[in-house]
Amino acid sequence: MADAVFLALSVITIGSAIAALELRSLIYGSIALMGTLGGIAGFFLLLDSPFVAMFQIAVYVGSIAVLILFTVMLVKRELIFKKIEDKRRKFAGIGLMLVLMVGLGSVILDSGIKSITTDEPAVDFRDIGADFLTYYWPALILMALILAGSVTGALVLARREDVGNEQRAN
Amino acid sequence: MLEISSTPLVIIAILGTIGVILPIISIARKETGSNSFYAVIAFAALIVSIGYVAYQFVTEHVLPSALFSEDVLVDDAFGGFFAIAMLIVAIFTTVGSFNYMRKQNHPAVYYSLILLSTIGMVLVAYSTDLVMLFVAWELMSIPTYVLAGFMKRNPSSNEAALKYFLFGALSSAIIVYGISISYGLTGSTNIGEVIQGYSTLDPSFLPLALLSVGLFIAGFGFKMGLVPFHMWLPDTYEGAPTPITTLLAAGTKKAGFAAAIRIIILGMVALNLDWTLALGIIAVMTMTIGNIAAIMQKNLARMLAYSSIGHAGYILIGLAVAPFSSMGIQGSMYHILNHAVMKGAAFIAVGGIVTTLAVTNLDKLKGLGRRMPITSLGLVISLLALAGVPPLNGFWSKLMLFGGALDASSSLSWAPWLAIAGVLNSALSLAYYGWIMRKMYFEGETEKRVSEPKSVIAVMIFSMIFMVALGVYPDPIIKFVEMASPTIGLGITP
Amino acid sequence: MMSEEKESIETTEKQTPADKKPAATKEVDLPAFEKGIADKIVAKFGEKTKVAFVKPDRVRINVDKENVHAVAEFIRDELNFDHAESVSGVDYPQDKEIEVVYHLGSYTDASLARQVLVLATRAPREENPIPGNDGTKLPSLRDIFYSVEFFEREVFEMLGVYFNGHPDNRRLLLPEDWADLPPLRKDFAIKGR
Amino acid sequence: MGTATGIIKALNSGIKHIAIKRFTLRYPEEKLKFVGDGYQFDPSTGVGIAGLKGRHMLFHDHCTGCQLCSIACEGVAEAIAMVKVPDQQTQNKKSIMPQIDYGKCVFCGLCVDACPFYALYMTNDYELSSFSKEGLIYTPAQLAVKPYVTQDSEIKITDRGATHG
Amino acid sequence: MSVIAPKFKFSEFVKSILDNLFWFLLIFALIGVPLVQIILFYVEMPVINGELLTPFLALTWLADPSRTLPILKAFMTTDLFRIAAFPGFGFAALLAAGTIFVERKMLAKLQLRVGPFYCGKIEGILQLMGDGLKLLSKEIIIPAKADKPIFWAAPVIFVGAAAAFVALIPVAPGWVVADVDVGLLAVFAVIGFFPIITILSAWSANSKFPFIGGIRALHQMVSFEIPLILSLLGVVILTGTLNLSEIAASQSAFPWIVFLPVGAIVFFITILAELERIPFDLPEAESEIVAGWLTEFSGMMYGLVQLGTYLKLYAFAALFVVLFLGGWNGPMIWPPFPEEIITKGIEAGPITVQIPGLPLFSQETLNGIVWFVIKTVGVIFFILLPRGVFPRIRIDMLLSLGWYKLIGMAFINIFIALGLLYAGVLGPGGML
Amino acid sequence: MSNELIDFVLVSVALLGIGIYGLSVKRNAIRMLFAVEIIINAANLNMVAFGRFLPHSGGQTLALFSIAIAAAEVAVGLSLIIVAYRMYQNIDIADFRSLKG
Amino acid sequence: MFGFAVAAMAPALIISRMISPRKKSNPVKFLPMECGQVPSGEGRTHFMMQYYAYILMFVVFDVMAIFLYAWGSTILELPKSATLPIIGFLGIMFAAMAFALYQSGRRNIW
Amino acid sequence: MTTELPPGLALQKVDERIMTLNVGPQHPGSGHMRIIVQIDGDYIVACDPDPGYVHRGEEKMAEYRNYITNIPHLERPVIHDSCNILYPYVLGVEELLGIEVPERAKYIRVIASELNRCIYTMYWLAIYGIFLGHSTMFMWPAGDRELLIDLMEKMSGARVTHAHFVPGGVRNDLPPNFEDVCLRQVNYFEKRIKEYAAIFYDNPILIARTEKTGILSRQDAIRLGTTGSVLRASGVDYDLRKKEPYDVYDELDFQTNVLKEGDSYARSKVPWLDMMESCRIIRNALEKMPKSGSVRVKLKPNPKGGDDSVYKRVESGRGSLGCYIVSDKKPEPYRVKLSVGSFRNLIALPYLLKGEKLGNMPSVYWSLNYWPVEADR
Repeated sequence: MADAVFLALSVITIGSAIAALELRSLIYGSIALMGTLGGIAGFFLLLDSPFVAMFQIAVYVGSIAVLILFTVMLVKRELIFKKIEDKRRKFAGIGLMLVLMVGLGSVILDSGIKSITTDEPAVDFRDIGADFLTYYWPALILMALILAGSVTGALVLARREDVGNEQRAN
Repeated sequence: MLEISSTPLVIIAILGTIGVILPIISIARKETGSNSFYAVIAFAALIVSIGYVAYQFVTEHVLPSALFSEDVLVDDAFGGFFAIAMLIVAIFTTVGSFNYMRKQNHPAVYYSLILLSTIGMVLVAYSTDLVMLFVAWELMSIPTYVLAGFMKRNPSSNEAALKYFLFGALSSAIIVYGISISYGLTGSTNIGEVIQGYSTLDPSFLPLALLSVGLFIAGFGFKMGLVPFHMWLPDTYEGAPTPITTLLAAGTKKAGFAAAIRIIILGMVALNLDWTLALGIIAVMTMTIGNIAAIMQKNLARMLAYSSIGHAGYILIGLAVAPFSSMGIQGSMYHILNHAVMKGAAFIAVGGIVTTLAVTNLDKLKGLGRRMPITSLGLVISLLALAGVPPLNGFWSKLMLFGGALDASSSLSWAPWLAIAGVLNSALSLAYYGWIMRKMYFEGETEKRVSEPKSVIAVMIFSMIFMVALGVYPDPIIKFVEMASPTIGLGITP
Repeated sequence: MMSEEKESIETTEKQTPADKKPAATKEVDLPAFEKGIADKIVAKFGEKTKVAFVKPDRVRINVDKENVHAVAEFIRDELNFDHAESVSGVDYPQDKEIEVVYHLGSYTDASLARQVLVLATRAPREENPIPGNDGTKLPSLRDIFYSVEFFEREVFEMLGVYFNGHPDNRRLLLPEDWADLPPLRKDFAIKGR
Repeated sequence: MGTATGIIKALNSGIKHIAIKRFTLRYPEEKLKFVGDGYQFDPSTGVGIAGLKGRHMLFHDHCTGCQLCSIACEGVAEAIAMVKVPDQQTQNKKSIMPQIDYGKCVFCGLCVDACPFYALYMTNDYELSSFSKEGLIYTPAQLAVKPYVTQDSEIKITDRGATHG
Repeated sequence: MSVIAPKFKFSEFVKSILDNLFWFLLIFALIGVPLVQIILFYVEMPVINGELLTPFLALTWLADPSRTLPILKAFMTTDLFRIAAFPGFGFAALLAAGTIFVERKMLAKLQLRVGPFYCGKIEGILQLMGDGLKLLSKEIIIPAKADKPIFWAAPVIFVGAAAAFVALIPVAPGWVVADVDVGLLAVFAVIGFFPIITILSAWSANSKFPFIGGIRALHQMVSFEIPLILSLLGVVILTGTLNLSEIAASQSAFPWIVFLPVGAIVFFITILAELERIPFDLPEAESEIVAGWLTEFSGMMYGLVQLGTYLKLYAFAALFVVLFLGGWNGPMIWPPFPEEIITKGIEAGPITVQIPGLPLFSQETLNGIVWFVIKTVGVIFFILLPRGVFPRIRIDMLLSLGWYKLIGMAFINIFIALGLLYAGVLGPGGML
Repeated sequence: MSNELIDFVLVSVALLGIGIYGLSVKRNAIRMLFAVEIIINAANLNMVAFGRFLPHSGGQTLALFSIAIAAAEVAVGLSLIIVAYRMYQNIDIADFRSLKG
Repeated sequence: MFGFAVAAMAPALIISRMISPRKKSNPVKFLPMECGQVPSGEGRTHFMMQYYAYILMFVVFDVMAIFLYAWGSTILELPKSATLPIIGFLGIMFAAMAFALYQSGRRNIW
Repeated sequence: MTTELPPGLALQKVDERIMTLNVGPQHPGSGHMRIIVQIDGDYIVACDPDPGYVHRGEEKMAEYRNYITNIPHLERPVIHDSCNILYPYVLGVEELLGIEVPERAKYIRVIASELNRCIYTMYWLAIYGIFLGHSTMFMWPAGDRELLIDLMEKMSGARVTHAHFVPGGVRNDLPPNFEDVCLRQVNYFEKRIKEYAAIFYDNPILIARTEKTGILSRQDAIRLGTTGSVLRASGVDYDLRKKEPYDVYDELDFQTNVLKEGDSYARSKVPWLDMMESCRIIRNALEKMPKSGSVRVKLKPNPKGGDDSVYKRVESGRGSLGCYIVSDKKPEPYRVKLSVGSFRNLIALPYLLKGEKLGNMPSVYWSLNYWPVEADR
């Protein structure tokens, strides 16, 4: 059975995931998202993968969340608070979620992974580096291309072309 | 072990280098350079790449199809086939953009992103590892998010990009989830080992395996435009810049099929009973809804988008019957190639119309046949080909698809219905294609001819030759398809 | 110097049209260079200007408000005075006039480095001033001497002289909600004095 | 000059100054020495005598109650008021003498200049603060007291800087 | 009636002191003692002399002072001690407080001033305590429209994040709070939190100047994180580990600054920027934006932010020491002591003098700590020095510096390290 | 390992469900991005959990790739959102009406 | 450590709150700092610095930098040929960085 | 008042991106004034200086006091430079009353004026240092300034508001031994300010920060009527001590410092160079000064001016300082107008700040040698 740390982490993670979507203020939503990401990092630590956990915190919390937070702050204040949304749609969404969760959960609980544990030592993080550079090296190159493409594209998108004519009314 | 001269690596080298260097060149030219300069470079790079692929085919350096390797990439005929299709689409896009991007900012980045996306599309077809496939998939997707929103002044472009981005991100997230489950079940990300893993799967894990298949179908389905996952597609195709729509409709969509064939059809062939029916139902739904919705459209781009959804349905027929009929998957691949050319040509034609006349509404296309004769001719031929009118190439691929469906009827009792649905839908599609032709040629008063963009004309002529010639003499391409298509034996059952 | 000064005093109160021209009568004793400056203006504008005094390094010209713009333009273009050192307003309640004095200097012309040309003009004075909306108006010299901008704003708020053509006639020093008389008028009394 | 040398020069200058002598005056313990006893004025020559313009000192035996100091102060600070004093001097029949409000005084010394009888001087006492406004008003009797101020500190300039000592 | 404080009455003063004393005793008796018991109960006390140290035994030192030493020794091996006192919070806070004092005095010397002088009689040594008490007793003002939860939480979390950073620093062999296998990455992860806290607290104050300051802080920290990360890669390449203790231990022969001076310079500059110290204190540039993101903080909130800042300063300086200056490595300061001196102390006639610390730590550890502290203080001095020498630079200059020059230099450093490795100078089988 | 694989997978499934819910209900672009991030994280968690229990390094590798790709994706997506905000002064997808559908 | 610090420092705030004076008398005291003026406009506005590009770049290059650590920490155990992919990786990233720095260096477009 | 706003100065229409910042009056970087700054991100799009927070109506007050009692309050606007701000007034009154000043008094005035200029400039420099975030540059000038303040205290008896100049000379003669002390302290002072070079004026960070910011071209400097160090930093060689020498400046040996660049750095460097020149002037004046003699002409108790107006100007620490006195045969002046350098330089602020970065605001603002209290009067 799960231990206390695990339970606490899962409560934090799932709770803040719900909060990220449901809190009225987008800023608090972003903070809650950080909670989720941090919780996932905690799971990674539980799973003996500190490299991924630290990568998760450094990249996800340290940069992606910052970017999200900053972008949220760029948005006008009244828009940070969302409009009241369609009730029916919300219930439909909750229904979909429940169906999905229950369905998937039962599928998983039904399957053979129910009682898998392991006593083998965890993978050393150096193996990951070795993986990167030997087996996955084309993927690493592609990764660089992705990063290059995304930074190029994002900068070209986010810059202003013509300051005078930029604010275009709807 | 991957050789350094294997096709995917060479394509990465050529296109990647050019794609990365193009923005640098634009810095060196202080961003004042004209569009054509970068277009020519990109075009040359694409031609060189397609030449290299063809050279590899000719010199028979290519491995037989669907041979899985120990590496993340394999230089096989299946990948080569898709590489040729994707590169043709990319060439179409580049040439079509030549005119479209004339007045726009940042042409260098535009072409660079097209090249990067092309690498991604090609590599999706070549990859034999789930991680590699995922990375290539993202390399294909992320530049297209930017490209779809490249017209920053245009609200619809931005909206299209935003919707496309959100659903694209969702699709990739779902794919990662699927990959994670299949990785968990089989203990490896290499597709070859995944196949082995699945064939020796403990029955208690079967539900999870099905879950992963479902997630893969959903994830790829978002890109392919299958019906429950198609809601972003018309908006994006309408709003995005037309050359990019070409890339999306003819390129990334086909990459989705490539990935689906790699992973679902081949990788999870052991589970075929479970997904064939699902694919069949999705196929019928997709083609029906796509074609019916296409009839109701007033906008040419949007209509073609729905028609593209319909065609995804046709292609899916082949995938659905693939385990039971080798003709099915051949038909799919044949249709993929044909559809890439046909749809590419159609969208490039639309792009030409948009840039010269600034209309996309069907009602305003009256008399187009006299105003832009070559473009309209190309459009008409591609529409006819799309509808599957006999002397054109679309006919043969559809014939193969439906034939494959009938062929599989011995194993699958419901397979003939797929063929019937396909034929009915083709007839239905002929209706709205015909309506466009009527608008173009038989309505409206005579108007002066406007000068058509040369790049569009080039694409039109090439594609017309392609469609007509291969329609009249389809033998070589069928041989090529047969060589490239993976053989999945009828005998393989769980 | 002192005797000269006494005689050349031309108080502004006495300046009626019929008055004599003291600078002209004593021209023998006057410094020549400064006299030349005054003469140039008189030669150009004649009766429209009155040379109030000519002292070492200081020449004073009195102009009425219709001509001040033209005279100032002439001073800038022909006499090479390029900036205003100071603009001061002086209230003369008994004349029902407010005098605005421009002290003009030159940076560019080395021969004029010592000189200060005093250009004075007068605006009618209202008993109950509504700054900006009454008759106390003068043409602004901001388009000629850019440096008068803040000085004219100050004169406007301190004496209520509105400068036509000044682009920014706002308060400068006084608080935004100042509702009393312009404080440098003689009828604005300090409490207890 | 290159950037690096400039930075090194600046750092070097900073470190060097850690050891330099500082001339902070530790005020309540040390007080700066000033010239003379205070500012005085010699009406016969019309010239003052240099000195610190601190608190005033009133010589009762010189004061005639002429109010010139008060008049001089009128336009400046209005700190001087003429008050009745009990003891009558021969030359001061009205028995009025200046009383100075140091809450208002600006220490300009014009009152000293105005006094034609050597009655009002300024001293070098500048520590006048008080907890109440009333404590700042110095009556003639208080003004007559000569302050005792110890001021011994002077600026000394040596090779290693300037110090107070 | 006193002149200094006219309203002061001695009786009331005594009464208030007695009141406070009473309440303190009551609260301590009701809450404090059980709390101590609970803490002692949860802290896993090790076995001494064959018997398990129970909370009861732990409290016997109150009755028998001779038991103090073994209990202290036992307590020192617990996690709580590590976190709260020695390599952790207490040690760092002490050094941070010392840093504040040294900064004030040193800056005063540099600027030809005197600095803190009166408080504590000896050169104002108690000034810091006075300031702390002052901050503690000041009113906390929260702006009207502030986002209160974030605004309250930000200083505390700031200190917490700084403390988490401190936790990763190895002080002496084996003396580290959190010995993470990927310690360097953990450092980067912790550093990543500071911009978030900054921007959130700035945003929550609902005021313009903090907002601008927060955005500046965000840009600054974010821009200098990449050169920071890259400048340390050289060390990692040469040592092949991410564990800070191992990195420190690897420098027993020579510190890495000998081979990677470029990286050390880059890292030092990024330290200055991450700490928001002059010349990079743009987020608090008072002549432009009042006090930047600290504008609305008052009282103890400001005090906590200051504490966090100086904890961070200590942590960065210690990181520099660990990575480039050899950590605790250094020659023995004094010759090894005979065993009996360590255990029993020096017998000087009738009196036995215990050498403080010696019975608790081994001599190597003490030596390491001393070297570590000396090096850290040296680095702190060089971190403090620019404040007196340089003016503040501008945000665009700062960003250009970070993105153009420092990243370039960091890559040069990486290539130097690679060159050293592949040329066979360093690394396994290398010449050194 | 004191924890079982199933626990992690269940948490991951719960996060997947929350993400799907968020995507289907929310119409604010940034919130939809949150939902996508949550799904990606769920997948990563799955991946690392499977990788731990196999044990195999591929799971962690894929998680690293996926995090990195998410970073690239977010950069692009937020740029798009900023462009949209500049154009519409709004980030609510439901309010974007330039395309019918 | 984090938890301990929070637990140790939160009481400081609470004590401070307890012993410090609290007077609500003057509402001006609680206004945000606006240099003595009554605040005008919002404190949190749509405020975009010209340096937004750097944050975008950070998100991407941070990933790059930490990816390098996966290589750097294993370089001693890998053959020398394993450095080649990293050189390709770095080459591509340098090109991207050149473009990004050029774009972000042009302040007038942000 | 009026709604019509000027093209150059008007605050732009506030759109989404633009934030309005009140810099001042309670701001570490404003002095006693308010600068309304509109920023677009990091760039200033418009700036509106709003002085007047310390307006005391000195000119109005001067109309109610006689020529002598005007002295203590007219020096209040710039208490650090109180001799210089009294100088034109005293010169003007002397011309009105027709007084010839003794030679020794003229030298004492020049010495006091130069000492005051240095005191003011050191104070200005200290604040310039702290505006740039250079705290050492705040402390050093603030400390070294004490040397000169002590000298002024010895000379006049007060540390800042000396009230030392009166029509007809100075209040009192120099104290004994003043020359030696003055020479010694001025020499040390000069040595000290030369040490500022390493840490401040040659500091590469400072140069990078202030060079090429807020450039005021020569034409603009003339057109805007700037004065003093601002003018001289823009390449106009105009120093009233040379151009229109008053008292004994024409007998002294000194030069004016002119820099061509017109940026903040040049504007901050000119006063520093001027201080060295001041030291030279003081030494020179101490040499040439008559060793004894009268220092003050005895005046009638309540002198009345003629029916005249005079305009006198001197070079103060902030540039040309003009005093326009209208007299109408009464003991009180009819009108006193101070035309001060700060006020004249303020006009350049909106021009210099437009398009600058926010970080340059303090340096450009303070490099204008602007003293808010003087501008407000």
